[in-house]
Amino acid sequence: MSQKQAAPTKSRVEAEEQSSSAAPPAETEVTDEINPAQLSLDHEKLKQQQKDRIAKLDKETLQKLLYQMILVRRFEEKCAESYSLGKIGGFCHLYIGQEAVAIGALSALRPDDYVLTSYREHGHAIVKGMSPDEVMAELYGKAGGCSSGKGGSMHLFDADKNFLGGHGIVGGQIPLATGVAFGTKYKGTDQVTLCFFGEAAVNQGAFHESLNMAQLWKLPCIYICENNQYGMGTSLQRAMSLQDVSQKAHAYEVASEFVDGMDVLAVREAVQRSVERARQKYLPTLLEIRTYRFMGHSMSDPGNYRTRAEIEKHQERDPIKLFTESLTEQNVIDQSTIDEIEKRVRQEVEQSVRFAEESPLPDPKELYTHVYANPVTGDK
Amino acid sequence: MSQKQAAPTKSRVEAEEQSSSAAPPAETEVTDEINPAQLSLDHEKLKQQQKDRIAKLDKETLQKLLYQMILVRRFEEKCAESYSLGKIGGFCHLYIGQEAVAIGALSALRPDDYVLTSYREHGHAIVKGMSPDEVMAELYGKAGGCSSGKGGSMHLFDADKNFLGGHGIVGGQIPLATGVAFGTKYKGTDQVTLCFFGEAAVNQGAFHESLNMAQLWKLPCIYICENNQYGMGTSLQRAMSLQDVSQKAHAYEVASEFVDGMDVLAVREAVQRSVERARQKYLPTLLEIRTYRFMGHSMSDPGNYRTRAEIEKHQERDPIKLFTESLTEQNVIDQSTIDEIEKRVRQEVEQSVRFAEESPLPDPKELYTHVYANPVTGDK
Amino acid sequence: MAVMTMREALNQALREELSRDENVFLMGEEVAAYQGAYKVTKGLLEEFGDKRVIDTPITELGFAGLGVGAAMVGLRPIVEFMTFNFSILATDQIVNSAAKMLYMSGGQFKVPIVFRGPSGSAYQVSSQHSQAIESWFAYFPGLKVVMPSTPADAKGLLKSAIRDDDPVIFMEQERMYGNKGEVPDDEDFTIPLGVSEVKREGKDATIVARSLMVPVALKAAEELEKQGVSCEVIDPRTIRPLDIETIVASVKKTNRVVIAEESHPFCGVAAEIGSQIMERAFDYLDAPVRRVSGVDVPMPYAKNLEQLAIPDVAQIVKAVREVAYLD
Amino acid sequence: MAVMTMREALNQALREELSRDENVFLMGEEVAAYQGAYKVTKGLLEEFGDKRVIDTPITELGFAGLGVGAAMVGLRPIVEFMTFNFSILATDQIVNSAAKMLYMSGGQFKVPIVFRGPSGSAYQVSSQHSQAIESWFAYFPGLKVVMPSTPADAKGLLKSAIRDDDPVIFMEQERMYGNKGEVPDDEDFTIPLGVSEVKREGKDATIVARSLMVPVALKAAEELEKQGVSCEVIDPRTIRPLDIETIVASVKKTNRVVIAEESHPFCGVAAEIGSQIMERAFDYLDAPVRRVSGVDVPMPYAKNLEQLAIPDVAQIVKAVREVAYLD
Ligand SMILES: Cc1ncc(C[n+]2csc(CCOP(=O)(O)OP(=O)(O)O)c2C)c(N)n1
Ligand SMILES: Cc1ncc(C[n+]2csc(CCOP(=O)(O)OP(=O)(O)O)c2C)c(N)n1
Ligand SMILES: [Mg+2]
Ligand SMILES: [Mg+2]
Repeated sequence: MSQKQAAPTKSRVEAEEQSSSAAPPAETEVTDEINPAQLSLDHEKLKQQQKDRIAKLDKETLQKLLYQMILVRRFEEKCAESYSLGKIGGFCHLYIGQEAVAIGALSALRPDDYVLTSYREHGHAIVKGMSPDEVMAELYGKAGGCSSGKGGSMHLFDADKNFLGGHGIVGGQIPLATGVAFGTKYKGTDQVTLCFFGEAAVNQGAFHESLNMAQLWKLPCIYICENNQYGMGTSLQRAMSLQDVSQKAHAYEVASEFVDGMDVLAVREAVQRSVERARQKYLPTLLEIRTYRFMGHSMSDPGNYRTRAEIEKHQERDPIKLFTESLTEQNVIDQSTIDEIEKRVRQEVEQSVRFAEESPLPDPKELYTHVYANPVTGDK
Repeated sequence: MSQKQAAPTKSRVEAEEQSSSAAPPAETEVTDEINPAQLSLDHEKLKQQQKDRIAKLDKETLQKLLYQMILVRRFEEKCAESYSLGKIGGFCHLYIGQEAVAIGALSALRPDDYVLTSYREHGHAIVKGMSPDEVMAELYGKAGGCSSGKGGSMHLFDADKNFLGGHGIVGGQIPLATGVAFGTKYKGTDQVTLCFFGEAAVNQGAFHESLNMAQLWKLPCIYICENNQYGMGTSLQRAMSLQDVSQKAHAYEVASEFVDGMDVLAVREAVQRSVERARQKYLPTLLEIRTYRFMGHSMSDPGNYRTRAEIEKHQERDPIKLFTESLTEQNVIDQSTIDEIEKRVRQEVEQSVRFAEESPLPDPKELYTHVYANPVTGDK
Repeated sequence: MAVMTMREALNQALREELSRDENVFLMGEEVAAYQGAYKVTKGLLEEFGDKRVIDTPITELGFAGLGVGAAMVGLRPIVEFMTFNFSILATDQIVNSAAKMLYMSGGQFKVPIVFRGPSGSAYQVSSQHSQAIESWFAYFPGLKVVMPSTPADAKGLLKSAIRDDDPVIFMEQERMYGNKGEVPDDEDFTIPLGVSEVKREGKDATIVARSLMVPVALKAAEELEKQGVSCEVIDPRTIRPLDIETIVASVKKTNRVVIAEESHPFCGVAAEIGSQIMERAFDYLDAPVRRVSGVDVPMPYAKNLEQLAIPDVAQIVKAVREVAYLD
Repeated sequence: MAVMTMREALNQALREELSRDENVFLMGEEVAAYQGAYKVTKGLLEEFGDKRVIDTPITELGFAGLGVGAAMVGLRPIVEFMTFNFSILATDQIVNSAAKMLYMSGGQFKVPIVFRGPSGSAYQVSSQHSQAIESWFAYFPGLKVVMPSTPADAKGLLKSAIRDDDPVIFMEQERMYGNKGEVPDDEDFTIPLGVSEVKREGKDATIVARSLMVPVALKAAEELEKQGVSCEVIDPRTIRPLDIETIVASVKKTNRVVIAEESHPFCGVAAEIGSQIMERAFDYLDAPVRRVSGVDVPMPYAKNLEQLAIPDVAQIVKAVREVAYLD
C-alpha cells in the first residue's frame, strides 16, 4: 500500500495547546470549605476502620492489593509521560487517585465474572488480569495491543479475561452490562457483572432505563458509580439536583450502599456483599463509591475548575498512602516490602513500554478487517 | 395536480382486523383482587372527601367542571363512532375514564399557561380552550383542523391557546415541556407549564433527564403522570420495578404528590398547590395521578390483557358518575341541569362533526408547505 | 409450499429459529402477552415461555443496549422495535455499540443480534410514526440492513439474519404484513444475505425497488409491458452489504434505470445505488438514473396528502417512460 | 478584515449574536465555566452571565429537547454538542421534535434552534468519537445542515443560522478550529444559507468538497494545476438545502466531477450530490462522477490506520486524473 499524505491538519501537540490555553475560568468551584482540623479528625477515624478491616485479612491478599494499586498508579504515571512524548494519542483519561475503587472491587470477583467500564479504564483492565504489555501497546496504537490497536485508550477489550470494554459514550456501558448480566442469568451461570461509570453518567437516561430493567428482571449486575465529584469540569453540585447517587437506587427498589472510595478494603467489602446478593439471588446493587481524581479529566484538561487546595485535601487520603500507612502500622508490610513492590512494578511498567515500543504498527490491511464477523459476498 | 394512484396497500379496516384478531393472550393480567365490600367502603370514604371539596367551591366552577368532563366523554364517544365509520384514520387513543385528570388539572391554570401532552390528548386540547370543531376536523384530516390536517389525532396544536401538542414518541414531550418552562422563566414571566404523560413514559430516559434539569435549574414545570396502570397491554407491575411513580421524584429532590385521579377536585387542588409552587418559586412538581382508562389503548386494541371485572371495578368510580352523584347529593345540580349540560354537549359534538364533515380536504399544495419557516433559495 | 401472509412467514421464521437454538430469544414491547402490536410474534410466548419471549418496558435505548450486551456473551437476541420509528431513541446503542464492537475490540466481540420491526409508512399516523430510516443504518459499516418484500423472502432472510454473527437491521413494512405469497416449508429454507433478486425479467429498463415499492414496481412493469416496454425489476433485499453486481448486470442489458423508494430522497438508498451504477456502468447508461422517492416533506396525516407523499404506479411508469425517452 | 482562527471566528459570531438578541442563549456541556471543551465559547460566560451561557448535565436527549421547547416559546437556543458524536443520543428530539414541529402543527410552531459542535474525525479518538453523520440530518426535511470550511464562512454562516427560524445543524470540524483566515469585521456580516461557493475557479474538472476536505481539495487543485489540469473547487457550505445549481453550472463547464468527503460513502452526501448531478447534467458528463470518501470501516485508533481512513490530496489527485482519463 502506498504511502499516503495526511489530511491538512494541525499536529496533535498544537491542538492540545489550543485546548489548554484557556483564560482563567469565570467561576472557580470549590466543592468544600477546607478545615484542616476536621480533616485529620475524619482521617484518623477512617484509618482506624481500615485497620480493623486489615485485621480480618491474610497478608498475601493485602500485599496483592497494595501491589495492584501501585502498579496501576505507576502505569498511569508512565502513560502521562508517554502521552507528553506523543507516543500515546487521542484522549487519555488517567485513574490516579481512584485506584482503590477498581482494585477493591475486582478483588471481590472470580476470574469468570465480567467487567465493563468507561474510557477511564486502564486500571480496571490490568487488574482484571490483562497484561500491562498489551494495554500499553494498545495505547501506543500497536498491533500487539489488546484491541489490535483499533480501540485505543478508551476501548480496551480482552475476551479471555472477560473484560468487555472500555466504552466512550458516557453511560453507554450501563445497558450493555445489564445485558451481560441478563446473558449469564439466561444461561444459568452464577457469574456476576460489574459495571463501572462516573457520577456524571448517572444523569443519562441509560442509567435510569437500565436500573429499572435490572431490578424488574432481577439481573446479577453490580452498578458501581465512581463518584469522583466531577464530570470533566462540572462538579456534581452543578449537574445533579440530588447528589446522593446511592439514594437514587430507591427509585427502582435496587439495593444500594455509599462507600468510602479511598479505602480499598471498604470497597472490597461492599462489593463482596453485592456479589453475594448477585450470585445467590440474581439481584442488582448500586454502589456509590466516593473518590476523587488527582489529575485532570484527560491529559488535555487544564483543570482550572478546582483549586490546588481542594486537590491537596483529597490527596491527604490518597488511597495508596492511606493503605500503605495502615499496613505498615499493622505490621503487614515494612519498607523493604514496599521497595520490592515498587521495584517489581517498575520492571513491569518498563517492560510494558518496551513491549509497546517494539510491537509493530498494525498492518495497513487491518484497516479492513473486523468490520463483519461474517463478511458477505458482494460486500465492498 | 394529477390524481395519483395509491400504493398497493390493504384497506385500513382490513389492517385493523388483522391487528385485532389476536388469539387469547397466554397471560391474563388482573392487577388487583376484587373485593366488592372493600370497594364500596373505599368508595364512600373518597366520596365524602369529594363532598368536602365541593363545599369549598362556587356552583359555576363546579358546573363548568362537570360540563367539561361530559363534553370530553361525549366527544370521545363520537370519535370512536367516527373511527369505526372510517372517518378518522391512524391511531386513535381515547381518554374515556381519565377525564378528571385533564379537567381538574387545567382548571388550576391561567389561559396563558402552557400545556403539552402525549397522543391521548383530545380532552386536554378541548379543555385548554381549543374548539371541538377544529379538533374533530383535525381527526378527520381536514383543512379546518387545528393542525391543518397535517398532525392528526396525535398532534393537536394551537398556538393561540398555548397548547403545544400532541406528541407521539412516548416520553418525547417531557424534555420539550421542560424547555417551555425554561423559556418562560428566562423571559421572566410567571407562566407555568403542565406536562402530561403516561406511567409507562416514566421508564424512558427522557423523564429522568428532564426531572434532574428541572430541579437543578428550578423550572416552573409540573409533571403530571397519568397513571392509568397500563402502557398498551403491559401493566405497571410488569414494566416498572418500583411502581410508586410519585416516589421517583425523590431521586431528583423534586416535590411530589400522589393523587386520586377519579376525583376531579382532588386533582384540581393538587395542581393548584403545584402551580403555586411553580409561579411563586419557579419549582417543579411531579404528580402521580392514579386513574384508569375504560377503553382500549387505541381503537385497534383488542384489550385481552385485563378482565371485564377489573374494568368494571374501576368504572364503579367513573369520575363523571362520582362527581355527578356528589354534586347532586350536595344540591349543586339536579337532573334538569344534567339534562341541559348533556343537551348542550350533544349539540357541540354534533356541530364538531358537521364542521369536520364540511371542512375541505387539505389542498394538495399543502403537502409542500410548512417544511421550513424560512425556505431558502435553492431549496428543492 | 404453503401460501401465507408475510406476518405468518415472519412468525414461522421466529418460531423455527427459537426452536433450533436456545440461545435465540426475543424481546421488545408487547411481543409476549399481547402477541405483538402487529401480531408478528403471536403464539410465541405460549410456545417458548417467558424466559425466551420477553415484554420490555418502553425504554428503547436500554433494551437495545441490553440486547447487545447479551449478544457479547453468546446469546442471539432478536430485539423487536414496535416500529423502527422508536429505534431512533436507540441509535446510540445500535451504531456505537452493536456496529463498532467487533472492530474496536480488534475482532474479539461479535454481536449476533437482530433488530427487527415494521418500518416506513403506516396508515395515517403522521410524521413521527411514518418514516423510513434505512439509510441511517445502511450508512454504518458494521451493520447489515435487510428489507424483504415477499413472505418467502421475509422468512428466508429473517432466518439468515438470526443465524448471522453480525448485527442485522431487519426492516419489515407494516402495510405489507397482510400480503400473501408462497413460502417453502423446509425448516432449513434460508436466503443468503447480500443477494439481490430479479423479481421480473425484462430488457428495456431496470427498476430497482425494495420493500413496499417492489409490488408497486411490479405493477408498473405490467402496465409498461402493455405499453410495449419490457422492464426488469430487481429487489436488492439486503441494502447493506449491497449486491450491486446483479443490478449492474441488468443495467448493462437495459441501459436505463429507475430506482423507486418510499423513503425521502436526500442521502437515501436510491442515491447510493444510483451513484454505484454510475461508477460501475456509466458507459452503459443511455439516460440518467432516475429516482422516484417519497416526497421530501414530513409525512402528513390527511389521507389525501399522505397518498401523494408515497410513490405510486403512475410515477414509476412515468419515470421509466422518461428514461426510455418515450414521452 | 482581521486574520483569525476558525475557533475565534465562531466565538465572535456567538458573541455578536448573543449581544444582538437577548432571546439567544447558549447551552451545552462545559460551554460556560470550562470555556468550552474546544474553547469555542471562551469568555462568553463572563460576558453574558449564567442566564445566557449554561452548563448542562450530560443528558444530550434531555437538553436537546429542552432547547426545542424553549424555541417553541420564542427563544433562540444555541445548543452545543461537545461533539456531534453525542448528538446521536439526541436524534429523537432533533428529528421528531425539531424537524417536524412546524409541519405537524400546520405551520404554527417554528423551531429557531441551532445545534452546533465539532463533527467528523478527530485525532486518534477511535470509532465512537470520530464519525461524520451529516447525512443523517441532511436526510430529514425540516432540518438545515451547514458545514463551514473557512473562518469567514464559519462566522457568516453561524450568524445566519442563529437568525434563521428553522432548526439548523451546524457542524464544525475539530481539526480545523486552528485554521486561520481573513474574516470581515462588520457586525452584520452574514452568509446566506443555501449558497455554494466556488473556492477556486477552473475549467477541466470540478471538485466538490465540504468541511475538512475543502483545504485538501484546494491542495489537490494546486497539485493538478502543476500537472496541467485546471480544477474548479466548490464548497456547498450548506448541505441542506443544497445549492445544486452552482455545482451543476460548474459541471456543465468542466464535464467532470470528483466529490470528496471524509464521511463514509454509503448513503452519504456525495451519493446525493452525485445523483443530483446525474439527474440534472447527465448529458454534460464526460466521465462518471467519482466519490472520494472516508473508508467504509469504523474509525480505527492507530495513527497509521487512521491516516489511511481519511481521504488525502493524493487520492483526490488520482480521482481527478481518472475522470479526466489521464491515467
Ligand atoms: C454521551 C457523551 N457525552 C459527552 C461526552 C464527553 N465526556 C467524556 S467524559 C465526560 C465526563 C464524564 O464524567 P463522569 O461520568 O463523572 O466520569 P469521570 O470522567 O469523572 O470518570 C464527558 C462530558 C461523552 N464521551 N459522551
Ligand atoms: C418511544 C415509543 N415507544 C413505543 C411507542 C408505542 N406506544 C405508544 S403508546 C404506548 C404505551 C404508553 O403507555 P403510557 O405511557 O402509560 O400512556 P397511556 O397510553 O397509558 O396513556 C406505546 C408502547 C411510542 N409511541 N413511542
Ligand atoms: Mg466523575
Ligand atoms: Mg398508561
